[in-house]
Order: sequence, then C-alpha cells, then structure tokens
Amino acid sequence: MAIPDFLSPTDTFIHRHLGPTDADVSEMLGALGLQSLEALTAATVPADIRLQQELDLPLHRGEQAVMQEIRSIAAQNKIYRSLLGMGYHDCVTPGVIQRNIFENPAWYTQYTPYQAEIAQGRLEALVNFQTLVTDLTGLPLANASLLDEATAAAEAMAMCLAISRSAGSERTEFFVSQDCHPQTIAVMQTRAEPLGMTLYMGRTQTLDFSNPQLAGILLQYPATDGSVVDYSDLVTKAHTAGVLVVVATDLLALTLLRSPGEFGADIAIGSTQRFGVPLGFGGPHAAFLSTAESFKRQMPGRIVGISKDATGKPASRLSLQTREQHIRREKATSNICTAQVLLAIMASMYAIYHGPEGLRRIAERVHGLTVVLAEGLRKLGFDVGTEAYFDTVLVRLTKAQANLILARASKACINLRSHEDHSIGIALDEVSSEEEVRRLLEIFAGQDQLPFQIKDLSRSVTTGFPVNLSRTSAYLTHEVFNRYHSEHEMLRYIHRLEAKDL
Amino acid sequence: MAIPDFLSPTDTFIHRHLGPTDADVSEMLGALGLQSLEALTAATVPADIRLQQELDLPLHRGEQAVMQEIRSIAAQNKIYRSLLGMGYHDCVTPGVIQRNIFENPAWYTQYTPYQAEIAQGRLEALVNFQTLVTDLTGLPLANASLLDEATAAAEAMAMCLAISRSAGSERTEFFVSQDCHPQTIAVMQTRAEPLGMTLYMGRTQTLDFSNPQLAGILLQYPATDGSVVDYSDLVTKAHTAGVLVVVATDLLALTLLRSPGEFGADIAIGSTQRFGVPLGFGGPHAAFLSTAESFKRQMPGRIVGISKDATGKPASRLSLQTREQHIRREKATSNICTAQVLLAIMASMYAIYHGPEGLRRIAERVHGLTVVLAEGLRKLGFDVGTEAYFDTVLVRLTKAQANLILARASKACINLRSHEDHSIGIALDEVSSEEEVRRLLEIFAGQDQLPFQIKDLSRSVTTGFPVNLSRTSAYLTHEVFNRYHSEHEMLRYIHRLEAKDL
Amino acid sequence: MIPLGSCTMKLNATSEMLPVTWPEFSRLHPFAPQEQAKGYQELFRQLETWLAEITGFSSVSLQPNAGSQGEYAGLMVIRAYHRSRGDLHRDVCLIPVSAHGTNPASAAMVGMTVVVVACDQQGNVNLADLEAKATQHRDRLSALMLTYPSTHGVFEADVRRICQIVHTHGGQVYMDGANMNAQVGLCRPGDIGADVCHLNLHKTFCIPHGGGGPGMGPIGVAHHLTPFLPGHPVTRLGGKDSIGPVSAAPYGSPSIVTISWVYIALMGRDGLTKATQVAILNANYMAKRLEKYYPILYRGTSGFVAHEFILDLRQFKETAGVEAMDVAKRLMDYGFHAPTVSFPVAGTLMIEPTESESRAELDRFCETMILIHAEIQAIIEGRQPRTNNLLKNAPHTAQVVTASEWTRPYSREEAAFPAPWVRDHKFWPSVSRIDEAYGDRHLICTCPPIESYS
Amino acid sequence: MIPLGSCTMKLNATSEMLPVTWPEFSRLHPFAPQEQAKGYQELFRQLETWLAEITGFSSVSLQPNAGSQGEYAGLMVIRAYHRSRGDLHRDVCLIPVSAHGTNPASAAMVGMTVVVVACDQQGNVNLADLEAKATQHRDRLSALMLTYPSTHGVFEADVRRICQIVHTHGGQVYMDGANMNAQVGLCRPGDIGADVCHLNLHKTFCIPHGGGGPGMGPIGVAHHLTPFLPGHPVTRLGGKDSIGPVSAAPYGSPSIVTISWVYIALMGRDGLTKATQVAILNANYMAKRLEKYYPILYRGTSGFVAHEFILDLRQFKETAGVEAMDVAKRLMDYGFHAPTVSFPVAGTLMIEPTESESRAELDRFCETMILIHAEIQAIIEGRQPRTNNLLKNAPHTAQVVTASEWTRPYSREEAAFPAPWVRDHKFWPSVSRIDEAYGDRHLICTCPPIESYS
Ligand SMILES: Cc1ncc(COP(=O)(O)O)c(C=O)c1O
Ligand SMILES: Cc1ncc(COP(=O)(O)O)c(C=O)c1O
Repeated sequence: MAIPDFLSPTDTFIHRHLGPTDADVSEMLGALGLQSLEALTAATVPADIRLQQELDLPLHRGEQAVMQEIRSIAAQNKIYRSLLGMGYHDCVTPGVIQRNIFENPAWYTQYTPYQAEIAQGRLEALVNFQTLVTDLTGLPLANASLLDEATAAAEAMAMCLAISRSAGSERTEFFVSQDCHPQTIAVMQTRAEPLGMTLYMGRTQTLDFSNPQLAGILLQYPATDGSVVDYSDLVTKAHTAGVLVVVATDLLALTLLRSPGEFGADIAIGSTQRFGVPLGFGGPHAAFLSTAESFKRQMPGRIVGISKDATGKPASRLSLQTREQHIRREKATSNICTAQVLLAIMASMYAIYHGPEGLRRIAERVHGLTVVLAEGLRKLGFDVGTEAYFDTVLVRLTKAQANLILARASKACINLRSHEDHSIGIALDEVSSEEEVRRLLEIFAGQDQLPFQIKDLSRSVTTGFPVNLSRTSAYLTHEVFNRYHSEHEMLRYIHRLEAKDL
Repeated sequence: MAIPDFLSPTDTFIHRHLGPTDADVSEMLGALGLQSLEALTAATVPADIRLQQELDLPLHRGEQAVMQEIRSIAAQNKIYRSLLGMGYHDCVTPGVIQRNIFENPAWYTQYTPYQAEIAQGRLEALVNFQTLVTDLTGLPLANASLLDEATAAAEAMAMCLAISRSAGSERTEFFVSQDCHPQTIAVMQTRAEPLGMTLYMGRTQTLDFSNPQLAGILLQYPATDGSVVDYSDLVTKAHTAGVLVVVATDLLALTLLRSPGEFGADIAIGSTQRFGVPLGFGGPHAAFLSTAESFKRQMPGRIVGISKDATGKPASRLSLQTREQHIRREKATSNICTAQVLLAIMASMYAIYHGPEGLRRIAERVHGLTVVLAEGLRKLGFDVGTEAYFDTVLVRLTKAQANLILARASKACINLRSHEDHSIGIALDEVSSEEEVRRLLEIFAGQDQLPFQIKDLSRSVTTGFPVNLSRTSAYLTHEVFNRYHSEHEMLRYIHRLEAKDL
Repeated sequence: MIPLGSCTMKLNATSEMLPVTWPEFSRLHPFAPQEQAKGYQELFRQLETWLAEITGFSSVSLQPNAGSQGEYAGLMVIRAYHRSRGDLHRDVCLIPVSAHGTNPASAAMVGMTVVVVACDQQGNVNLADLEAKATQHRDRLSALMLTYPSTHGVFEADVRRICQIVHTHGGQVYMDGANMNAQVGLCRPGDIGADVCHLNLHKTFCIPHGGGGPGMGPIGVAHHLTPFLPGHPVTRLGGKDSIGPVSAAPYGSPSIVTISWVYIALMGRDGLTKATQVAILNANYMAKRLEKYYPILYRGTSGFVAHEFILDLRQFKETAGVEAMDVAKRLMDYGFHAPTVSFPVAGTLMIEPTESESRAELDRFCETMILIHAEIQAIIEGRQPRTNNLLKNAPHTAQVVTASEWTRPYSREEAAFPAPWVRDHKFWPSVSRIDEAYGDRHLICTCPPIESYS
Repeated sequence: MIPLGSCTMKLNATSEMLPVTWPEFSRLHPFAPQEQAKGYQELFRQLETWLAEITGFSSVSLQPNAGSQGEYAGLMVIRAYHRSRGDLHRDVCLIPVSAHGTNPASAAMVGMTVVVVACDQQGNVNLADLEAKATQHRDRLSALMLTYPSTHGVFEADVRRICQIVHTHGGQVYMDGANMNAQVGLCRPGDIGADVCHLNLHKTFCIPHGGGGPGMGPIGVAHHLTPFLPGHPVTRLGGKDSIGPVSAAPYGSPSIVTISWVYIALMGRDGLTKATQVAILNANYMAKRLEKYYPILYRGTSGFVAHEFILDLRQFKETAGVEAMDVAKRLMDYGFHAPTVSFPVAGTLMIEPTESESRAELDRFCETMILIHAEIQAIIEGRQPRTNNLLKNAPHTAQVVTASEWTRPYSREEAAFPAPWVRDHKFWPSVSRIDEAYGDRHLICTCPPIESYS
C-alpha cells in the first residue's frame, strides 16, 4: 500500500509560484497541439544540449520546513556590535520605512522605471535621493545610485579618464590616497589594470602634480582612519595641474563638514548605507556619485530628470539615456545597468523622515560621543592623536596592548578595527550611546571602575570643527525634507508616491 | 554646565506621534488667542478636576531603548508546542497574508466601514468571510465576526431567549452540554445570571425536553474532548419540543464533517482562529455566528449585505443597522460594536488562499495524523476509546501514568491537556507532522525506539467518518475561493481590494 | 488611507505594531502553563499599573475585548458589589440621553432598567433631572453611565457634582472611557468620582481599528470593586467574589496589548500629557476655523471644546435640502473619509482630529469643509438645484465623471477635482451612492454570482 | 502593481523575502570576523553548490552585484586565464549584434576590442560570419559573449557548434545568463560549452528588481577558470591568481542572497524544472494567441519560442503612424505595464511572461493586445486620424478624461475604460505622455520648487 497523502506537507510551494494550475497547463498545451510539458521541452530545447539527468538538488520542500531551516542557519550568525567603520555603520531603519518600503511589495517588486508615466512615485523618490546627494556633497549633478562605494570610486576614475580623453589629452594615471578604505583601493586596482591605467597609492603629501599623465586623484573625507583633513590647498594644486579631484565621502559627516563641492572637488562618491539601510553583511546599499553639470555626458548610471508631460505638467523620467550602454555600447564609459534603486529610495526617505535638523542632530550625537570617547581614552593615557575626527578615532598601541584590548572587546561582543600597525580604530554610529562609550572605555581601561564620569567628561569637551572644515552652507532646504517628520505624514507621503506607480 | 544635547537619544518618539510641530502649536494657539498649551488646558478642563501632579509613569524614552526592552520581555516567553486544543490551534499564517494584511497599515488602520462607498475592499472581504461561515456551517446567514467563541455562545444563548420572546413564549432556561469548552460554559454562566436565566450543564443523554422553560441547548461539535457525535436525533427531539439548538463548531473539521445546518442546528458559532490567525496567547481572533434567515433581526453584530449603488451596480454595506444598539439602545439584544474585522478578513483570505481543496487537504492531514497517533497509542497499550474524532484524542490514564507523561512532554517542550480525571487530551493541528506524531508516541512509550514504523501504521489505518457524520455537500464553490491560489494572484487580489478603500 | 479622525483614530506607529507578530508573543496558547508566559505576565503587570495610574484607579482587568464588553464587565462588577452588600434590588441605571448606544444595551444585558437623564441646552447633563431621577430611584439606583468629556465634546464643569449626586443616592458611577484621549495626564476618572471606567485601547492607546476590530476594553476600578473583577476558570484567575469570565481568554487579546505598552513606554508621562493637550488644541483650532461657516453645537464654559466637536448641519436640510450624509459623501470627492455622522446628534458631524493629525491636514480638511459650504450656499441661493447637485450626487466615481454623456448642472471638474490637492492625489470611490434601504429589503450577505458585477 | 513581465519579473514570494530583514542576516558588518558569520558561510556554500549544479560549472563567485558586474568579472577571469597561459595579446571579444548593451560595454571595460557578429534572418548567430571573424581574429580571440536562449527568445540549435568554433580558435565562451529562466533544469551553460556565465539572481532567482536594483550577478566558471575568481583584500578571499575584488564587499549583497536560497529550497529540482517548462509554455501560449494579430519575429526550428518572444510592430509605423512606444503607453490605459520596448529590436515589444503569471492574466494581456490591434486597424482604415488618436494620446490621465472640454475623435470611455476589467479596477497614470527630448535639453535632476507643480 502507498503511503497516504496525509503524511506529506500541505504547504508545498510549487503551485504557489506557478501561475497556471495543472488544469490550465493541460489546456494551454492543448492550444499548442501538445500532450505534455515534456513534449513542449523536446520541441523547444535542442536535443543535443538537453540535460539527460535530473539536477542534483534536493526535492521541493514545504514552506514551514524551509523556513525552519533558514531560521537555524540564521541562528548560526552572531550579532556583535561592529565598530569597524570602513564605510559600513550600523544605523536605525525607521519602522515606517522598513515596513512600508523595504518590506512592501508595492515598492520592492517593480522593474526599472522605463515607463515613466506609471512610475512617478519612485521617480520622485529618486529625485529626492539626487537632491540629498547634491545638497550634501555641494555638487550639482547626481545619479540615481551606483552599486557600492568602491565601484563608485572606480566609476569616478573611469570618468576622469573619459573627461581627459574628451578634452583631447588622454591621461592614464590615477592617484589614490592611502587614507582610502582598503576595499575601495583594491576594486580600483582591479578596474584600472585592464584599461592600461596606472594606479598609484600613497600619501597626499608626496603627490607629484607635475606628472602630465595624472588624470585624477581620490581622497577620502573623512579618511578611513577617521581623520578629517582640509584638502582645499591640495585641490587648488590639482586643478592648476589640470588634475581632477574625486572625494570619497560620508553624507552624515557632511551635515557638519564643509562639502567637497565647496572645497573644489570635481566628483564626490560614497555610500548612503548609514541612511537607514541595514548592514546586511555588506549589502545591498546604494552608492552615489555627484559632479559638475559639465561632466553630465560622462556620468555613469541612471539620472532621473524632470521634464514635462503633454499637458505641460512637470514629470520625472530617466534622462540622458543616450549615454548608456544600450545606445553607446562599447563606447559607453560604464556598463552599469541594474543599480540600487530600492536602497537609494530608503536612504532618501530616511533623510525626509529626519530632515536637515534631525540629520544634524544624529551627526552631532555620534560626533559628540566620539569626542567624549577620545577624551576618555586620553585621560586613560592612550594616544589618540590630534587630528580632527567625525565619528572614528584611532588609538595607537603596542602589539601587546592591542591584542589584550581586542580580546576584551571580543568578549564584550564588540568588533574593533585592528590596523596593521597595531593601532585600533573605533567607529561610532547612530546606534552608539553614552552606555557604549562607557563600555568601550572600560575595555580600554581594563576595569569596571572608570576614574571619571562620562557626564563630567561630556561637559568638558569641545565638539565641532575648525572654521575651515565646518559646514556653513544650508542643505535639504526643499520642502520635501521639511514636511513629513510626524510618522502619520511620512506614511501618507510614502503611500501617495506608491499609489502613482503600477 | 549642562549635559550636552548629544548624550540624549535622537530617536525620541513624541514628535513622530504628534501631527503639529512645536512651531505649529504656537501658531495654532495664537489663532485661539492663547499663550501656551497650559493656558488651553486651564481654559478647557474644569479646575476642580485638574490633576495636580504629573502622572507617576516613566518619562518618554527613545524608540531603540523601548524596542530593546520589549524584546527582552518577549524573550521571557517560552514557545512550547501547545497541543491543548480547547478551541485554540497553532496554524500557519501564509506569508502573503501576514505581510500584506496583518502588517499592512492600509488594512489595519481603518475605521469601521460606515462609509461604504470608500470601503468596498474590506466589505467584499467580509462578504467572503460570511460566505466561508455560511458554506461550512450550512446555515444561510452569518455576521461579520464576534469577539471570541465563548461570547459568541453567550450571544447565541441571548438570541434563543430573544427568539422565544418574540414568539411570545419567553423561555428562560438554557442547557449546555458538558462536552463544551470550559471557558465557553463559564462565560455563558456569567452572562446568564443577571438575565435571570438558568443555565444547566450536563450530559446530553440526560436532557429533559419536557421542560417548557427550555429555550435552547448548546452542543460542541467536535466536542472539547475530541469526540465527534451524531446529534441528529437530539436535534429532532429538541425541535419537536420547540427548543433551539446551538452548535459550537470548528470550520476546519466541517470540511470533512456533516454541517450543523444539515443536521438541523438553528445557530452555529465558533472561532476562525485556526484559519491562519496566530494564537496570540488568546487573541485577537474572529468568532462567527450563523443562523437561519428567519432569525436575522435577532442576529447580533454587524452583517455586511449587498445592495446597489445609484448606477445600479452591486455594492456592499453594513446591513440591518436598525438592529444595533445605536438605534435600539436598551432594547438591543446585544451590545456588540467593535468586533474582529481584521482577523475575520485574515481568516477569509486564508480560505481564499487554500480554496476548498486546500482546506480539505489540511483537514485530512491533521485528521490522518491523529488517527495514526491514536492507532500508535493503542498499539502501545493505551486506552483511546472508540469514538470518532477529528484532530483530538483522549487517552485514559491513571494519575501516576498521567504525571509521568506530562513531565516527559514538558521536557520535550510540548503542552498536553490534562483533564480532571487524569486522562490526557492531545489536539493536533496544521503545524503537526509525522515527526511530531513520532515524538508524541515516544513520550507515551517512554522510550526512543517505537515497536513499529509510523509509515507502516499510516498505511494500515482507516481515516474519515461514518456516513452519518461525513460531509457530502460542496462548499466554497464560489469563484473567489477558487481563483487566487498562486501567490501572485493572491497578492494582486489583496492589493485590488486594498485600492478600493480610503 | 488613514481617515481623518472620528472615534480617536490616531497614529498606529510601526514600532508599536512590530511586536504583535513576533513569535514570542504570537505563538503562545492561552492555557499554556504560567511559567511559559513570564514575559506576558510582566507586560500585563506593567500595563495594568500604568493604566491604573492614568485612570486614578486601584486595579485594572485586561480581559474585556472591546469597549462594549468593558461596559458589560464594569456594570457586572457594580452589580456584584451591590449584591455583596445585600443590595439585591439595585437595578436602575441612569444614562444621559446623549450616551452611546452600547451603554443602554450593556445595562440591559446585566438586567438593569435604563432610566434616561435629560441634557440641557448646552448639551450637559441636566443636573436637576439627574437629581430628580436619582432621588426617585434612590432605593433601586445601581449606576450612572457617564461619558467624559461628554459625547458632545465638552468637559462638563459639574462632573464632580454629578458623581456626588449618584453616590449620595447609593449608586456607583460608571465612566465610559471612549473619550479618554481628552483626559490622559490632565485629569483622571478615579479622581473625578468614577468607580469604574473602561478604556478603549483601540482608541486612546493606539491599537488600530482594523476596520472594526480588534479592540481591547480593559476596565479600571476603585479599590472597593477590585474583588469583583473578571476571573477565569481554566487559569484560576480571580477570587471567590469574581463575576466570572467575560471573555474566552483570561487576558482578552494579549498580542495586541503590546501595542499599547509600546505607545505608553515611548511617550512617557510627558509625551502622553502633551498628546492630550495637542488633541484638544487640534479640535479647538478646527472649531475656530470652521465656526464662521457652520455652528459648533456645544462648547465648554470658557468657549472651548474638548478633543472633539460637533458641526451642526441641520439648518441646511431646510435651506438647501442637504443632509449630513450628503456632506459625508461629498467629502469622498475631496479625498476625505467623513467624520462620525449623526452621532450623538442626528444631522451633525462629530469631528475628532486627534493629536496625530498635522496642521497641514487639519487645514486641508477645514478648507474642504469651507468649499463644501460654498457648494451648499450655491444651492441655497438657487444657483444649483436642490436635488441634482454636487452633494446629492456624491460621491462621483471615475466611471460617472468620464461618461460621454454629461447632463449635470455642474462641470466634471467640479465633481471630481474640486480642490487643488485632489489633482496631485485623487482617490476614486469605486461605487456611487449606495442605496441603503434596498439592501435592507433584499438581504444578501454571501458572495453573489460574478455575473452580477458586469 | 506587479507589471506583467519583461526581464524575468517573476513572483517574489513573501517567504523568500522574510529572512532579508531578520537581524541575524541584516545586522552583520561585512568585515566582522568569520566565526560570527557561520550562518552566512553555510548559506553561501549551499547556494554556490546549487548554482554550480544548475549551471553545470565547477565553482561560483557570489561577489558581483549585478549582471553587468558579472559580465565584467567574467571577462576579467577570461582575460586572467589567457594571461596566465602567456596569451597577453588575446583581446578581441566577439559579440552578436543582438546582444544587450552591457556586453560590449563590459568588454570595453576590460580593455577588449569588440567585434560584432552578424545574425541571420532567423535571428540566430550567423555561423559563417562567426567562423570568419573567429578565424580572422584567431590570434587575438579572447572571448565570445553569447546570450542563451538568445535575446531574440530562441534556443539556437547551433549553440554547441558556436561554442566549438570559439574554442577551436582559442577563445573562451562567456554566456550572459539573463535568460537562464529558460534553461534551469533543461540544459546547462557548462554542458553547452560555455566557460563562464553570470546569473541575474534578481531575474531567475526571485530577488525583486526594486525598481532598478538591488541585484546580484554571481558568476559560475569551469574548472580551469576557478583560480581567477574575484578575491577580497580585507577578508583574504581568493588565491594568488585572483583578479582581485570587483565589489566593495566579499560576497556582494549577502542579505538578499537569502531570497534565492529560499526559492531554490522551496522549489527543489522538480519545482525548478517545472517552472522553466511553464515559463516556456506561458510564452508559447501567448505567442499562439497573438500571432494572428502581430508577427512573432523569431522562432526556433520547430516553430516554438523559448521563454520570451518578440512582437513585431514595425509595420504599423507606415500603415498607421503607430510606434512601439505608442502601444506601450496605450497599455497603461488598460492597466498594464508595457513589456520591454525596442530591445533587442527597435520597433518591437519583447514579452517575457515568466511562469508566475496565471493563465487569466496572460489572457487578459492578450485580449488587451488584440483590442489595441483593433484600435490600430481603425487608424489604418482611416476611421481614426493618424495623429490625434487613442494610441498617440496615451496614456490618458483622469484629469484629461474628465476635462469639460473634449474634442477628441474618440469617446472618454474608449480612452479610459477600453476593457471590462478596467471598470472593476482602474489604474490612473498620474501624468500624460512625457516629453523625452525636452527633459534631455533641460536637465533638472533635483527637487524643483513646489510651485512648479501647481
Ligand atoms: C462613547 C462610546 N462608548 C462605547 C463605545 C463602544 O466601544 P467598542 O466599539 O470598543 O465596543 C464607543 C465606540 O465607538 C463609544 O464611542
Ligand atoms: C541580456 C542581458 N544581459 C545583461 C543584463 C544586465 O544585467 P544587470 O541589469 O543585472 O546589470 C541584462 C539586464 O537587463 C540583460 O537583459
């Protein structure tokens, strides 16, 4: 006797995934004059490539069983507090954004908005993203996201090459500051090599602008070790030498820091991950790239622009598609197609939710806590240098000290960044708190009793930046960033945009 | 010096909850000629009742901090497998329903659909719910949910009273079978007493229909101990005596069992919890009540009916509102106002997702596993009786045996129902599996090695019910229950309804 | 999507909603052993304490699943209290004429005789009538059911006196807490003189309405009533004096109680109080903007309303043939869900914006009402007919407005795009005005054949 | 909401989506120590094994974040392979004329010279031309980039031969896996003769498109190419021959990889294979229904298409002045998102229904296309003008259709409600046809002042 049906799970998925029912399939095959799916396959797939056996994969399983397995896989991951920085910072995804965008099929399923008339909602959200990027970087033209910060840097490098080429003087060398994130440098290296470009890495101080082959330079601001340096002189020198300046930067820091556009950068790139997008072990996150109007033809990726409709009403759409690979093919400067639209929208919504003041408050908090942490470390006798910093401090240590502290941190479920020279980097973020600063100081002190009070310390420190590094220009002044700060209004705004899209 | 701002959290919630900003508040107060909210309060709230001190509650906290605390509270709950039955059964909420209805503000925020023109989506969903209930119970008129099974039973009792009253012969006694869930009996008791009704509890066998005061009786089908009994003779006797019959029942069981309407019940009540609604430690869940057309004026709760609009198009609305307390006030037979609409919609969507065959498959599986469990128990030498059962078996034990088995079950994180007489009840559900049946048998056997194979056992058993108890009539034949079985179609259906509502 | 308030429709924030579907809250059986539900017990304990503090009571039962059930439970408690003192004959329940329909229905359910108390011209309880009825029924007086602020949206100045009169005559005061959103942090039922009060957690404490449920209607009671609170046979909740259970589960609907817990925890005493004040502000701001166009039916002694107010539309019945329902339907064309229609006074709109509505939204609603006023004025002045007009034909569906034939005395744009914001975001009703009477005469309450829709 | 496919827009089931936002997957830093990411490692290992089996390859890199990046990574791997054998001069990349634009762009990015291969009348790679070009560039031949089934929606019969020709001349075969949805379980790139292939997990393996991302473009490679797969400096991924990293993070976008894992786990080998067959069935069913109205541009040898097909609209340019874009816009009035317009052939629609579309939906789409065909016919027959017609004016917004003035040679209903189902559920575009050229001439890519919208 066969095993009765009732032993098998009732939550099998195949028929949930497939549109046509088995009855439909028979009828549809009938319409094609065929007997079976197998017959259709035989008629369609050339016999000489037809797979002769079944795939060596497990058979289908019920939804519950699969969910149980992935839960147990998930449970093998351990959630430590990662204060590693390097372009990845924990942050808080506002619930209203998580549930109504990230977890909402009406936002996540859609295709690229090639049919703009029925995608005005997400196109508006992308214009908001571009505005967020242009406002904070101080450069007037931004695209609607790139894949990650490192590839954005590589795209910027390719842009510099293309710009020099279009100016009739192909320059094939590029300099990258050693203060950039290591993965950024490595990705650029991969990209530079087949193009026949020479990529130099080094300290900006040793940079030789007399090199006529130098197309551009990449700086990180704030630097990977946390230091914030005034690059204006460097930029002037570069421009005098006809060299373009790319700045990898951090939008949150830019709420307090002078913008790259203001100190003369030609291109700014970076990640918007910390604008409410989960770490995700590396992605997905939206990177950005902004630049001057004049470089718009060299801009990689999609740009949403505002045109008008047949009745004269403003309407958004994908602009300048003639730049893209579909049209330019091997003459395109970039192959980017699928980007990070959903994540860019999340980041833009995060900016709308918090608004300019809210963002500044978050930045001031993480910066303030960092200053207190540094001051505490100094009081405990550690060398944290004298550079300006935003959210990341570098503690210079001996190897023995470093090992001890890393071990203690690990025990406290905290990841710190261990540099080659045994110094330790600590990057605070939106999730940090007074309590966390205390815990970190205890780890460094090696004891539970600190010889000072955090509150006292915080009263005594000076936060902020010297005039030459401080932001003075306004940002996110547009109404859209100043209107939806109650959750009710935010939800309605999200819903209103959603309703415009098919 | 004050503690700097940067120590305080940036995710405070008050301004997210409040619509007007502080600037708005000032301006609005200005429009009223007032200086402060305090002044407004003084002008509005009588001085002699004004609270003189602040509430003794914690101050506001940041969202992260609060979420962390509720997470730690949640962690104190332990999730055992509860095979306790008594009207509560674990089940699987299809993801598409959980995310797009239960977790979707467009479905959960709305007010009662008094403005029917802009609530056609949820009204259609409620008509589906009513259809689900009428089809499965075999009674033609259902309401759009009640608060829970026990209060539904009490409402049915009140209906019987009202019906007898409207027939000019007020009967004030009511019989409830001892096979009903204990909480149902207790809630009816609470309700009967102030109405001056006498509630008898007992075995149906001892029921005295010659009592002229008897308004109605309540039976549970399947009974609380799991047994499925043919009530048709009893119903005939009751009707002959002018006594109304209420049947508390289980919609999932009714996919296999003859419906109450078919064996003559006047009213059916029950819970739809197991139709995809989480247990929630007791609620919220939607209860139902269905009855004959002729009792529509005595029906408690809201009924959605189909009328037509000004252009002649069919349109749903809340019907017969003249029955409700708003109009009838102290003459209303029920005070029910807020009910369980969202949960009723979830249950209806669960039925749509699975369709009649899917539901029957789930029922057959849980029933089949139960039969195998019972057979296994018999083979292990336990007394499981000879009654028909759907998903619940009762094992007769000595006190010592019972204690041992309950202890073993608890160690395996399984809750079983312990009856007063030391018998143990086991109620299987949608989440049950062959594996679970094995674990249960091992617990009863007291060892890991069973003297038989579950698969063999399952081949040897006979499932299903005798003819007099078996369902033969069709159910859920309407297109809506037979069309949206792929997740894509289901999602679109949910979305289409959602888009009709403001 | 989220209708502009009526019945305390405030924000249901995502953070409040998240825990509901966590397995630790959603997968517990109500009769699972206590030691598996320590988290819930802690949650209940804290929430009961908070709600007791907010209402000024000694204890709270989380068992009732809706306001109506809270009323029933509360009256049962009062009844049990009287009986415990040998007052078996106390069965009269005084209820002001303005009360919500659930009040008399609940009183009837516990076997009480309802005696209606009149209201005065200002909409307040007529003290003389109350005194008279209380005296008249002195021996049988069981309770007064009072909504505060009143369903007329007014903080009655004499509320203490009202409670006193009832107490003097041996009665207990049941407060209907549906309007608690106007009290939190400013005053407390217990302090005012109430003995029992229910709270609609699905109103004041952010549980979403779900289109008509779920809900939670816990009751708070004064010390002397505590022994009578609902119990439960399965989990052995409650003592010997308990009225017994009023719900199937010992704690009603636990998973959604998490919503109210999160709300209170987030807002804190400062936030809750400010929320109440802003709710009152919003209502008064709207009343101020609208008073030039529509009479505000009742106000408090200093001319302010509480957290809600009544717009009187009754004059238009005669002058324009327009009824409150017509205005409600016309609001749909502007993209608004109507506030409560004809409760507590027929022919009026009851507006309760709550603290969660932004000023922009309040303004948009007020502007809509002003535009509708102009539409009514056009009828009054004979520029539009009394029957075939924008209000009587509302709501306007897309199909109606795009029909080739258009014979109405107003334009298609006036019908469908009467305000600038509708152009940016139009919500289209899917059906035209529904025939109510037809539906009651031809009751169909299951899915009709598909063909009927074509 | 979910547009009828183009670019493998299949169901993104909720179960697949749930794990993405679980903290255990979403809160890990990419450079957290390995021992904290054991779950991810297990997930990657399983998924890599599954994808290798599905593609018939020896190993898989999950690093590339999109199809384009997979192409770039794959070509880099091929380049590194040639170099490792001393073939420094192999820099010619053959690309059929029908290829997606990312192919030549990627080739350019790795410094290759693109040589275009012609297609024959049936849309297949012109074998003679391929042979000629391969021979001509024999010494410099690096790779052929081939999409299979072709972007024309056909399982080219000669695919083995194509691969052979390339191999014979020292080249490697790069397969663009964008059309993998037609292969899973039926045939495998590795078996066919490809050396590398990328997979768009955001197409074939259910990661939602997100309106243009996120995506994942892992590559599978044959054994001899394994040493060259992308590495990562921070986590020390990859050996000495690795091409280096192509993404910032070692595993691209890990949290969304869970989606594809769940999909494959749920479907199993049986489900995946059936899905492919049904995808092919759906396409052929539609082609059959539509062939009487529109030419199907290309078919395989037995007259069947693969999982997608091209509807040729070019004839209507002359006969009716109607272009593919007009049909795309008119589809909006029927509530459909247009399939891919003018790729790979200008003036056509490329339709890929996927297996997740129900028969009812396919029928509804086909009926729409048939109705549009009738609308075009009316123009051809002179019953409607060539410019001011339903297609040229599409899409029709509510504001346009409800305007008082209506001077068009068709009715409002024909504009907005051209089919019965639109009456039940109408989606209204929020703007009329957008002026593309104007936007490019006046580039504004940040928020314009609000006034501009009034
Ligand atoms: C004043 C008043 N009392 C009682 C109720 C009944 O509450 P529930 O609907 O929760 O049963 C309501 C609900 O609208 C109300 O407004
Ligand atoms: C045939 C083909 N190749 C490559 C790509 C590029 O993939 P992605 O958008 O993921 O970069 C696409 C995407 O549309 C495609 O259709």
